[in-house]
Amino acid sequence: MLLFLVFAPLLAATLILLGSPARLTALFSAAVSAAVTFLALFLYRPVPGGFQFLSSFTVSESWRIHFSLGADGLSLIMLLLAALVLLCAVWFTPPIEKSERLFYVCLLFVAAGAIGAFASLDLFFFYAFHELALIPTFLLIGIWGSGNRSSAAWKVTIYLGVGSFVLLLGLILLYRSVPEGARTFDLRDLQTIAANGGIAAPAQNQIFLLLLIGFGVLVSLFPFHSWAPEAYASAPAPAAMLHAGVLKKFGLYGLLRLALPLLPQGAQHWRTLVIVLLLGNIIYVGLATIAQKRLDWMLGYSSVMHMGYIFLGIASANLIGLNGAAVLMFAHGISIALLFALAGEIRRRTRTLVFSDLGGLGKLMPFAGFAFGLATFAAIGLPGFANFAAEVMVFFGAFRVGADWQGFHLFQIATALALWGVVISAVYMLRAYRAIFMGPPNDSTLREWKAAPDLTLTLRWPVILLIAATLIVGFFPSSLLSVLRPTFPASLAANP
Amino acid sequence: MIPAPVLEIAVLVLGMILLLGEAFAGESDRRIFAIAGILGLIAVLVASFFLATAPPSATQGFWSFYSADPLAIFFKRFALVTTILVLVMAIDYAPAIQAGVASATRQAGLGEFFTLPIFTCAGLMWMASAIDFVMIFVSLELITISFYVLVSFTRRNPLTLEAGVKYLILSALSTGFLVYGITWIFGLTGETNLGRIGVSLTTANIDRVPILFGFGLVLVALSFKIAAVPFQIWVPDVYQGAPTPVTAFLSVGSKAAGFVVLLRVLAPFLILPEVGRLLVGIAALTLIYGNFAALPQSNLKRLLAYSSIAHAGYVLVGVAALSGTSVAFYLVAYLLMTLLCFAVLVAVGSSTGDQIEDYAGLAKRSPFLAFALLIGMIALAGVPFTAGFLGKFFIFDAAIRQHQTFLVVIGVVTVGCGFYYYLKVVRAMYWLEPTTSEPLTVSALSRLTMTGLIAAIIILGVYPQPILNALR
Amino acid sequence: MSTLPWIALLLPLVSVFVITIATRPLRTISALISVAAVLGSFVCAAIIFFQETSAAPSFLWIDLGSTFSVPLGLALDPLSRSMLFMVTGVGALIHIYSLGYMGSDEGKSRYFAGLSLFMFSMLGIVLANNFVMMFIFWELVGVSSWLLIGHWFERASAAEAAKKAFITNRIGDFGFMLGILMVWSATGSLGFDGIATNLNRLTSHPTYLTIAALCVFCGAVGKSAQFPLHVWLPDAMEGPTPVSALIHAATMVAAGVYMLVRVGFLINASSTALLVVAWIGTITALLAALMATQQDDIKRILAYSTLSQLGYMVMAVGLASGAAAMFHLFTHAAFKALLFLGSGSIIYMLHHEQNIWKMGGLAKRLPITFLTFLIGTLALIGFPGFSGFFSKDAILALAFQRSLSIFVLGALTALLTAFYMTRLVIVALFGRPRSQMAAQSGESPAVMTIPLMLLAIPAAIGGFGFFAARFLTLPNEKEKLLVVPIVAFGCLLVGVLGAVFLYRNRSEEPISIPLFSERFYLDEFYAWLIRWTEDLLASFAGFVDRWILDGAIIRGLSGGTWSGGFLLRLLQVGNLQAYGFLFGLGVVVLLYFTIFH
Amino acid sequence: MSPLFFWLFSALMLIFGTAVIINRNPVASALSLVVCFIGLAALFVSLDAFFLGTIQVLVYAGAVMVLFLFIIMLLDLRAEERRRINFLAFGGGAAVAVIFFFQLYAVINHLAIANLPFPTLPQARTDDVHSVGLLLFGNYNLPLQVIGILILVATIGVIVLSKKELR
Amino acid sequence: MVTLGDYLVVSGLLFTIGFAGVLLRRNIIIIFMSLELMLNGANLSLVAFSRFRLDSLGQPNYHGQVFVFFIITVAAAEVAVGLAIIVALYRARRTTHVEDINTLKF
Repeated sequence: MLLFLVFAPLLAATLILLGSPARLTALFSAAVSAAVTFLALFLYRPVPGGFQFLSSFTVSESWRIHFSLGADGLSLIMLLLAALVLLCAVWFTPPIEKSERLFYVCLLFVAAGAIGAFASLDLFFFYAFHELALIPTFLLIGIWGSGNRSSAAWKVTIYLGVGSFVLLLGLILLYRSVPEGARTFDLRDLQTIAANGGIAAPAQNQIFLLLLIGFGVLVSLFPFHSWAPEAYASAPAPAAMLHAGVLKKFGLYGLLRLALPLLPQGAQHWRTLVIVLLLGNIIYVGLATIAQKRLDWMLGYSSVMHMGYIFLGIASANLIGLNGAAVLMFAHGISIALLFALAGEIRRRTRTLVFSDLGGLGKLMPFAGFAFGLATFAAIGLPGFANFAAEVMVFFGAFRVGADWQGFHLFQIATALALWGVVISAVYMLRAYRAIFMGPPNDSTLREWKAAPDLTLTLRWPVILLIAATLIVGFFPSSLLSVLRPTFPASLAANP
Repeated sequence: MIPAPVLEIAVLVLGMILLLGEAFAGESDRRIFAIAGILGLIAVLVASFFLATAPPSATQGFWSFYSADPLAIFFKRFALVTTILVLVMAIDYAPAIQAGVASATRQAGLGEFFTLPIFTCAGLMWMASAIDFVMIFVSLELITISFYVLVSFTRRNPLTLEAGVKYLILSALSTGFLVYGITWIFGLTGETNLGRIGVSLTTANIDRVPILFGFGLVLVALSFKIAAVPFQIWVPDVYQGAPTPVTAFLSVGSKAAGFVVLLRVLAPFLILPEVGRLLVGIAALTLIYGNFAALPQSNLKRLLAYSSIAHAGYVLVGVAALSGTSVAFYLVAYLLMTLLCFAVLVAVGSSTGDQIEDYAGLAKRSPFLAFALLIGMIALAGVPFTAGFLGKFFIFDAAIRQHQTFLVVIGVVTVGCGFYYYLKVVRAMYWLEPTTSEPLTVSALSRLTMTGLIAAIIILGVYPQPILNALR
Repeated sequence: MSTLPWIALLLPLVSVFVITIATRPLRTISALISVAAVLGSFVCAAIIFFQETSAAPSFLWIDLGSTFSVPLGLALDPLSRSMLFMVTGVGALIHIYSLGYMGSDEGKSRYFAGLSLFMFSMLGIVLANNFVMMFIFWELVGVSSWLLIGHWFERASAAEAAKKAFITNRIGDFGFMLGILMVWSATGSLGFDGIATNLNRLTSHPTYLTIAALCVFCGAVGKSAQFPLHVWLPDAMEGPTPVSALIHAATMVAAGVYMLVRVGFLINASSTALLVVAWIGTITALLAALMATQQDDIKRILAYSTLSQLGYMVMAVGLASGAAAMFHLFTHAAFKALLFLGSGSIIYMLHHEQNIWKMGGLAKRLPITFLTFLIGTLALIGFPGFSGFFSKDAILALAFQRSLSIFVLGALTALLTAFYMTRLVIVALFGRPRSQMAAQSGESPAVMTIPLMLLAIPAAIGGFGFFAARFLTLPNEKEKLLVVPIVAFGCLLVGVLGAVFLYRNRSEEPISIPLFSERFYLDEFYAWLIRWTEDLLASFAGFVDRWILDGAIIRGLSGGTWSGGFLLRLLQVGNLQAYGFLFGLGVVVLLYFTIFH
Repeated sequence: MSPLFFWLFSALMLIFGTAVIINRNPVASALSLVVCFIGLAALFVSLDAFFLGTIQVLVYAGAVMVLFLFIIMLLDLRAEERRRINFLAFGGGAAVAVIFFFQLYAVINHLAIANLPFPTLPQARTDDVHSVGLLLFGNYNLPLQVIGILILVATIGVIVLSKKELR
Repeated sequence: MVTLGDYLVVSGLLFTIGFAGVLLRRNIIIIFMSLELMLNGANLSLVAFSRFRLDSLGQPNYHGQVFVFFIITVAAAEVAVGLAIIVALYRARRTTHVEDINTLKF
């Protein structure tokens, strides 16, 4: 089943290259993938005891690299996110003027990379699949991007390329840290080894730092974030949706999957650093977001900022925080994809995303305004949306770490500041909404936008799909939490 | 079961038959000789899988010069594959040869152009087996001299000649140092056989300084062959000026042979601590120079030259980390991806040019070629699911295992540079609009070859075990 | 166990979904659905209220086993039951009133969806039995208020006001959430009952307790528009008038007070917190009253009076009497809704004219509106016999017992209240019409006047014990102090007579106190503060990120690398002799490092 | 073995070697090279390497140098006209050469066996042509074959590179 | 008495002279001659080593001399090919001066 999921986009890409109708094929494969993901979710039994839907092929005996796929709750949720966003991204793709085939192929490759990474149980393929998306992203931004696409494409590619090599070093060190004979890239075996204390503490510190930097670059952890706003601002909407919504979660997924369970002491050791950096994301980047004067840049920055919350959940390393982080990954993926999709549609109609040039679009595009409003609410974490449930868990999880009567310690201060970040995000999101949809329309530009109709019915469906997803999770977070239950061991409950 | 030395003999016989045939062929299409050469080499390649086990190396006689250990066999096959692919390219390149060799008849020069690589191949194969400095010297010179000829082959083209002269002088200079270095090593140990040199280095109470002096000079010559800093200086000019298939041959065959010899020569000298340090330094400089200087390049062929220096740097990291497997795997990956790039270069360059801007919009003119070059470039850059990535993976692993933190850091930085300059080509092909819309045609053979190379790059990028097994 | 409370809660939500998904284009049907939903809720609330149902099933919203779980459960004590009844009742009336007031509005569906969403959220706050659930609805109330204030979003002022309201509330919520976290981490419980049980864990750490209580209070400061976060409420009058009536007068702003009463046990546990709360309430009451005296917009005057009355309620909470606060909350809900709807009726008939100086003589043209408005005014200024008198008296009596300074300020506020309300009535309703519209206006349609009349009843008699006690636990004053009502009545007389004296037959403002009319320049101060703190920091961060971190460091690194490459490339001069030299240099250096180093 | 013989021919060789690189006229350089090689051959003889001495004269001084002279004549190269000397390049090159020699000298100084006196050979010494020949065709058979191929390749190369152009 | 060191110094000088010629001269033919000087310097060292380091039987180490033979052969072949290239260069460019052949650079 996972094999199918991983290879469906690749197969579709190949078919498109061979000449089958691009959009149709892509849409069909995405829809089937989504259906299969739902099926997998349905078939998944949230019982303790590891991964399900296993399949494995040996690639290198001497290195013990296997192509093995498997999923537990966390991966299933990420797969669901990937499938949903892919479907919507493909659906949302406007008519492409140049090289339509290539566009869909790139899109499918990005998705395949994400899906593959989430479904892999072998660190080698876990890493490799993520990189599969690198070049398609480069092409997507470079060929079909807008604004300063050239600089954006270079920056994101080189930044992520270098970042992932740092990550690779971390993974190799991890591989090497295990005594000879037990060395493996298999996640499950490594977990067993780590559980038995097979990885020495100094090695853990080293590896965790490398993984943190490597994953951090991929997730745009402060101060390695400066690729993200520009890239997302320039990328075509479907690419931004997939990248910001799904692919970027890879780094966080990696931290949840690898760094914490395998290197608990390392995580403990670097805790303060992580907190400082994530506050950089929340406060510093949050403020920088306020200063943005264009929607695309603002969304790019906001997606960087929100990573801070997920990091906070991860850093808290207890059951509440981790569950929160996992749900927040899903929630943020959906909401940011929705925002980028709508921003892309607005750009297509108005040819600008500069706040001062926009205004009063709510009258012209009521549906877009409505949907954007919901996405805004989701992004700033209002109840009813998945983001809220997740953020609440993150805050509760983080606040509890090391709490005592003496006053506020590291995590309490961090939580308080992160809470302030919620205010910041309300400020910039509402300012943006106010500038774009509310207020009197700009007379001079209004005339040009007469030809700016609301979203067509076709385009409304993916929007509704995404909104429905975030609402359902927001109303019933248990739907995800029950799936997640076996992922985070109960032993974490004892964590401070 | 075939004894190993028969392989070289078969190659030589093939070369001579073709040479003779060429002399009597009159005005017929010379490309038939290339095809024949390719088929013959494929036969030898197949035969190389049915070798009899070689006797252990002797103290004197044939087996004191010639080794048929797995490393040797591996690089013999490597040489054969390289030559086959170069010949395929040469067929496509024939028009440029005809234009470059001014002569009485249309077909003149082609026959030699197709047969010389076969002799070079024999030299490469001998070199893979050479375990004695004398043998190393003669086979190295065989290769060098045939490259003198090949590099300057299209002598009507002044650039080619310029490249030929630069290669000639600098290569001869390096030969001088090689000889002098061997002299010193011989003088101190009284031996030219690497195994016995190793023995005398460990047992006898030997002056370290003169030995190191000799070794240093040998290293100069070998660095020259593998294009390691500071002896990389000839590479960009010669690569750019030489006929493209020759450049490909030079950058793969000659370099790989240099690495085999380096691995063999290093073995006895590694007990000297200075050697490891020296290698680390050279590797670091090579990485930095190759990758940094490639950044501003605008000529694709020259870019590949710098990239070839850069890759020599990665392989040297593997050498410095004493990991033969990773070196061999990297070289295989390097062979596949470099030859793929050169194959596209031959197909496009002959009609359009070598500047990167000439590749603008290649995706529109020929999606297949653009895709092939895309794969080549991302493989060179080290993107996963290509052999290039696994190569870097093994190299980095080896370096980490040996705690070569310094090299690893430089490696990561230079990988970033690599992304820039390789993707510059991708950018040209896919982003930019073509200057001409004239479609490009690719011959069926080239198309087949490129498809094969692409497949090999991807398959090895996922399933490296065949190569790893071959070196067991 | 009864599912009735759940039905009451969820009916408006259903209405929201139905309107959004299905009936958006059908405006009238949307409106009717919304009204039906709120009426349904009201019926349920009435049944619950009279049958005294006390339990409802609960669900786990977040379930992480024993570690952490957030239940969704309903608290059905007398407090919430009566609040439920009041909220649905007032809500229903205002829904009906809106049918008329918003009858021809383009965004009617959106409006009614917003109203329903508001009802849902408000009911949620009322019924919540734990902090997280309360916070959920707390936030939702903020959303619906944003929606409704910004209903006429093409108007820049409405858009700004909506944004301001939301963000100001968010600032309060920041404290609220922090308080919740602190309380939770101390008591390990989210439910109000659980916290009350484990309160002793908190009381042993007074500082922590005080901070936690004050953080929780922050939420109320935002929602109930207490000083210093009161600035959003007057601006919120940009919304349609029924909205002002419903949420910015009767219910939503009361949510803060309700919440404080709910967690009264927490605040009561810390005397410092109590003191702070009381003084914040007092300051708000006084400042708002002062500001109200100089406003010209009928709705703004009412808005400031709302602020002022909320100040009384908070003061009552700070004086440790939740009962008094609730009493005033109830009476205030009735008369303030009445006043707002009355003003809405005026505005509606004057084609959205809100300046009182452009009105005049309306008493004759809108008799029903006038009468009801008068009842509301009398209740508000605390005229003996009207509802406001009793509840305000209760609070003042408390203040008199506890703190004389608060009492004095409270009495002063009462005086001012009488003054500005009389001013409003005299200028707007009496005298001669001062504009065309005022002269030609007629009475509002029945759909609007009937709610007025219905609301007038509780506004008039709601304060009498026989009526109020049905709904509330009245504050039991130990000894009736005669001095308090006397002082209050004195203040009232001074205020009323002063206003009559000043404003009779005036056609323009006779006195001008810019400090009051410009609201103590607090908005300007906040704008200045924001510009010089947050905006400055933001621009700074934006600048650093764009030009230093990305521009200088990242681009500098890449540019430096590129230039390095460019320089290295220059070694390749093309001259064979130079190559020879470099080769030789290489040999020498290599030998140096091999042998001599 | 007389030291005089050694120093004489050493001086001859080095002086004419220097002349090779100093002479402005290529013909003069080539002729100096011939003399230099003859001096070298004499030094070979002084080391009892008669065979190599002979080869040196025959192959180098004979064949190779004739080839050089032939080409110089063919190309009609006269004495180089004076070009502006690039002092930087000159100084740099000279410095590198001098440094290299000092390094070499230091190594030789360091060499323990450098003071080895001239060993006398036993009376029953074999003829060096005999010994070298045996080794060459016996032990060194494989390299010899390779050299054969090398010469074949060189031959082909020279033909290819200098075939006359027809217009 | 002449020592091994003397021979080595002399041969080293010859090698260095050749090296200097390569570095300093700008006529390709003379550079090529200088390269021959270098090879011959190496040859002298080889022969000296082979003569001074007798083998166990007291014979000169003829292996060194065989190597010299190989070097001479290779050098001759190299000269032939090299001169052919130089001739071709001269035909194309009418120069044998290194400063005139610098089209390929950077």
